[in-house]
Amino acid sequence: MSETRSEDNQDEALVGGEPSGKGRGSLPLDDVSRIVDLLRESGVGEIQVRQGELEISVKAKPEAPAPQRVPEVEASSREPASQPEPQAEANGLHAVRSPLVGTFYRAPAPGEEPYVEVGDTVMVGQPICIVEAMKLMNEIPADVSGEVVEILADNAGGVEYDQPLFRLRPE
Amino acid sequence: MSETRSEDNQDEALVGGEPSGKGRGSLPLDDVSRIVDLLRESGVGEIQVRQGELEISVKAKPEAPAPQRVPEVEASSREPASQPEPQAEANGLHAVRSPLVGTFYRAPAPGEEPYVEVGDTVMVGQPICIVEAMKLMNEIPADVSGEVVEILADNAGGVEYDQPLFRLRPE
Amino acid sequence: MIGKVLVANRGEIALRVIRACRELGIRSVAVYSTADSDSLHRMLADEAVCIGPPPASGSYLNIPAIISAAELTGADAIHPGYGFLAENARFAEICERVGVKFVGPSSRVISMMGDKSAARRAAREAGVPVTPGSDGVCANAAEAKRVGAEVGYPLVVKASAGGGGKGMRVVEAESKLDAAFTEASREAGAAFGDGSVYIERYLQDLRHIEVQVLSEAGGKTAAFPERDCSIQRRYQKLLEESPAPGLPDDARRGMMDAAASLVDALGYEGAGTVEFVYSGGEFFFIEMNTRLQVEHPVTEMVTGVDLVAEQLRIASGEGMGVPEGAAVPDGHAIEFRINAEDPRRNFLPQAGSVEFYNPPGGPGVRVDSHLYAGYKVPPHYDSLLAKLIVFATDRETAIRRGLRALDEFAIAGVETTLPLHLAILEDEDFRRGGVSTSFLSRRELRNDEGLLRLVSVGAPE
Amino acid sequence: MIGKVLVANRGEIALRVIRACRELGIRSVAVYSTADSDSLHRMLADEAVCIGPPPASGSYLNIPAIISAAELTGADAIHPGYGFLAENARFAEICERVGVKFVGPSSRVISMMGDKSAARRAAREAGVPVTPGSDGVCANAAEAKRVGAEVGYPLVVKASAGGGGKGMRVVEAESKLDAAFTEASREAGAAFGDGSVYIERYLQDLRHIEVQVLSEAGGKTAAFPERDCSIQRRYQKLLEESPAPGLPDDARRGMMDAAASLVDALGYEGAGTVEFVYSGGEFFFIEMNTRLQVEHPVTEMVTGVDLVAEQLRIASGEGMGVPEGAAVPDGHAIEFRINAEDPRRNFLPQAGSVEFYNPPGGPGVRVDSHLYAGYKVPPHYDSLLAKLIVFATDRETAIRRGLRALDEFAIAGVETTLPLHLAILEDEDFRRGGVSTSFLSRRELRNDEGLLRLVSVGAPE
Repeated sequence: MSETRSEDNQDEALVGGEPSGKGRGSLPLDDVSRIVDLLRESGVGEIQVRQGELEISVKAKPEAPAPQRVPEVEASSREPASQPEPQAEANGLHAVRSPLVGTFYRAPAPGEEPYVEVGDTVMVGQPICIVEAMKLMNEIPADVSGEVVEILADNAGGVEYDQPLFRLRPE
Repeated sequence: MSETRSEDNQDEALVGGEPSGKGRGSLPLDDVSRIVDLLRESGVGEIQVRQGELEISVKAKPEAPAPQRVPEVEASSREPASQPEPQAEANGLHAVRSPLVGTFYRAPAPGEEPYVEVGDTVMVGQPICIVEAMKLMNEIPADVSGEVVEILADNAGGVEYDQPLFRLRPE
Repeated sequence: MIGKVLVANRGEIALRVIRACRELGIRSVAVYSTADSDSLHRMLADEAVCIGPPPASGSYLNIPAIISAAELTGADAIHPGYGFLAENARFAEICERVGVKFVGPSSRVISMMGDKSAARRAAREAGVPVTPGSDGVCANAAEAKRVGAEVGYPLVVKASAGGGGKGMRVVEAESKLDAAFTEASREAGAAFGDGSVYIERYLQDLRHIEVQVLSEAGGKTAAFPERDCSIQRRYQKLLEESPAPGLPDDARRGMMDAAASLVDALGYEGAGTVEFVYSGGEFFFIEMNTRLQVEHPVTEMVTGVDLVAEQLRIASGEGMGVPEGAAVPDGHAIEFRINAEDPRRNFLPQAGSVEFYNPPGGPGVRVDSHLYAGYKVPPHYDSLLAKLIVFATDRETAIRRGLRALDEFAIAGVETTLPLHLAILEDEDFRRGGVSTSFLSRRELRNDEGLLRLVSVGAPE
Repeated sequence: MIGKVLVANRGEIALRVIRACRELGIRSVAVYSTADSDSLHRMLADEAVCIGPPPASGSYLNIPAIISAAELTGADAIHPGYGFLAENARFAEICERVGVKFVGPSSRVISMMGDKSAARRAAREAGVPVTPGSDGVCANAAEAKRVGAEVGYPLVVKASAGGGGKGMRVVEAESKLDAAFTEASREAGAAFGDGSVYIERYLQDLRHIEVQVLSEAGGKTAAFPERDCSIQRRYQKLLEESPAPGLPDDARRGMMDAAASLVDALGYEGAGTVEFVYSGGEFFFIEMNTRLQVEHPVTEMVTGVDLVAEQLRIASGEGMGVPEGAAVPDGHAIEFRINAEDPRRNFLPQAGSVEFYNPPGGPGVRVDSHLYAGYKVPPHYDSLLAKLIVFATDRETAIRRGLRALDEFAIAGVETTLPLHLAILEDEDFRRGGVSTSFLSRRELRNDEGLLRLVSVGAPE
């Protein structure tokens, strides 16, 4: 991410209660843009320019150091249920996660209708499933309002803490 | 570090109620571009220039993360004699290295004059010292012609394979 | 044999149990908090279930989550390791109720031994010597004074539900008993929710010596050669060894027999440790830990017994397989606890990334650790990173092996107690052997050209 | 005691010797080539000297450089490890001449045992059974035929200076002897600069069993329980264990006594190994290795003896310290050689960077290795990366421990023989025990969903 310092300054100026346009003019976005291009083309790590009141600082993204990992072949564990699912969430979807370990039920009782189906719209606080643990039926409410896009857990199957249960498209 | 400092300055200017646009003009992008080129060609890590109101700072991208090393504190070994000495060689000097393990002598025999002194000029192939191993006296020739700038090993001291013995300024 | 064991723990002890399961052909289930999703115990178990958020209260102490994980994975048994729920009688009781085998003694025994005055009473009834003191809880300061007149001063007021030095006061003279009694009781109430205290003779220059036991609950019982755990800092053990240096054979036999009597009297099942203080040739019962201990490997090294495998065999209802010779120590073992604490900065706990990790190898070296290069030490749990255990034919060789292995042990990124252990091994009194529990408190750590050194302060021992 | 030892080797065995030195209070000097400047042996020794360029001929085989390094550092003794100069009689002789103690037997004994026909003669004279065959070198095909008529067919023609299968021919019938004799002699001449060959009865379904000895040269001699090294690939040992599965006690005693007799007859000094073939209840001398062996740790695990420490004690002129019980194996040990070879690609040697390294830990696990995360395996030397040794009370437990530890062993960046060892431990015949040296050649490696599996091919054993 090419962070620009002048952006931060803008915020501070606004917070400072001096939203006056006096002397500030518009941001020199063309200059910023050209410095960003220069950084990318040159392959250098950082460029800072300051002239009088103006200061522009552009930094390259740090190289992602390859994280040390235990090689896959050595690990016998299952896929992490608790890993974030950036794909879904980047798409603007929201995952409702299990707040406890237990058995997932879509309906309040055997033979009854499921709380929700794909396509339903739910409100914050509306129960959308049950996770049973230690013989206790825990109703799990939606934590955002929106449309049910996907049901991720199997009825009567086990779920881990933090495992995504539903994907909602928030209103 | 200049980052935070200039930010503070900016803030102070705003707080000080002097948000004058004076001296903004356009940024000297040609200068920036030339400094970027200079950085890349020179291989240095960072260039900062400041003149009056103008300040330019360019940094190289950080090197790929340093390889995992056994931390120094765990290792009891001496400094590597065989490490390259980039400093010296970057200065255009040449290191004559020991081709074998043994005892370093500056003169052909006890009581005789040393083969060379600092300031002497030597020719390729000219003997410049002896390394004794297994009672054999091995005359070590200069492998470039040039001026003797420094004598790196102690007379009658031990030298390792590949250890720098002399620094020469090649002709 | 049990078919599947849920390991209700993390770190090195979770690995220890998972390893034993694998060697016995038992499937293992790891449970982990979201802070431990990159942990080795999760990766090496056959199955793994995320049970809660980083704070232990929501995960490793979360009984419903753990029981649910056991039910979901179909585990027949739960091994609690040490710490967390290992001595939680309610947890053991819930396991009993839901029909999952708790690897350890019954909830009744855990509960009794968790109450220090009840434990003292049980020990006395089993003929085990206990420190002279009150017969159970002292109701008030007046009763404390009567007891004090019998056992003499100095004496110590201790929390019945206590541990770790909390709710404890040493009293030099009767005039100070009232105040000490009130303070100890208040502190105990705050720390353990139970203000009951009891009174014991205060023993000086004592050594902490403990006896590992295994018992089949009404069947065979085995007591093993002792561990000396006198090297402590603020009641935390740092270094343990077996056998105890210079301990006379009759004292060893005495403690082993006493431990076995207590265990038999309790109808104890599984592994446990009977702790004694040893002072001036006498030994007295302190408490019993109804679980596996951190320092169990030193016993394994000198006896050749795999204590965790035996726990699992006993829990399976199979007979334990302890060879005859295991009652006599063969060789000498020392364990070093490598904690993420900076000995140069008053043992400040460390968290962060382990940038480099290379454990020592070669003969007579065992390492139990969950570390790997790149592992992040989370700030939520205890500071134990690794246990280094060295073994040799005799104590002197074991110490030299320890120096060698500690010196080789490479951990970068977090400060550890490695340099403290090197300093302990260089200490003359330690090398002579048989130091008391005040060993570390009577010494200061000095920085000697980058190396740590222990320097005696105050009165000699 | 010797004050300073130069370790004329690299890799895990250099570390092994440096560790023993440190534990004995002896200073150590590492020598290293420029390819090994980041090696652990260099970092862990007290001193280190760079002795030459990457090719072994210029460094680890460079006698003047090594002797000079010993002189420069004031080393009293040189430990040659195994390989490189360990069985080079000239090197031992030069050490003797310049007054540096060579840790091993005299150059005379090395020289004699290095000549296979001389070694056979020495064994026969010491009353050690040798495979029926020629009395030393066979001068020509005609003499070979006379010997063949006595020992019978099939027989084997072997290079006197040989090893590793070079200059060796199995002869099924007399009609094929002429050609085989000529070929073997030519091949031996090309490979070893010495075309002399000898003849032995060809034994089938044989096991490679060897006896470790220690001797004070005219003083005490100790022979230890045997190692079974029958798991080989192209005459390279891959897995060794002690004791040999199913070996009758009288065969064990017979081999140990034979080895001790030979060593006493030779006036042998230090550690050595007498190798036998064992077939149908009989054993015959093959050769003697006058040095420490790669697989020495399995003997250390079942006897409790530190063989390298004993080598150094003997070289120092101190008595060796071998306990009585060491003549009887206590428990069972297996060593796995983890080589940088790709078993999925015909054991192609691997070089490159070790990106991740995490050796297994826990009870009964020993790792001897020079690896660390970030280490670069140089292409110049042999492929041994690590030795994993597991120890348990019995063979079945040791095998299960081996499976557990191999599975935990994490090496990324280079392919290794780890999956091959897992396949061997899963093999039914191996688990039954007592397989012959043709075990691996009669099996193929199959890829079974990513895991390797051994599948029998050809005739059953």
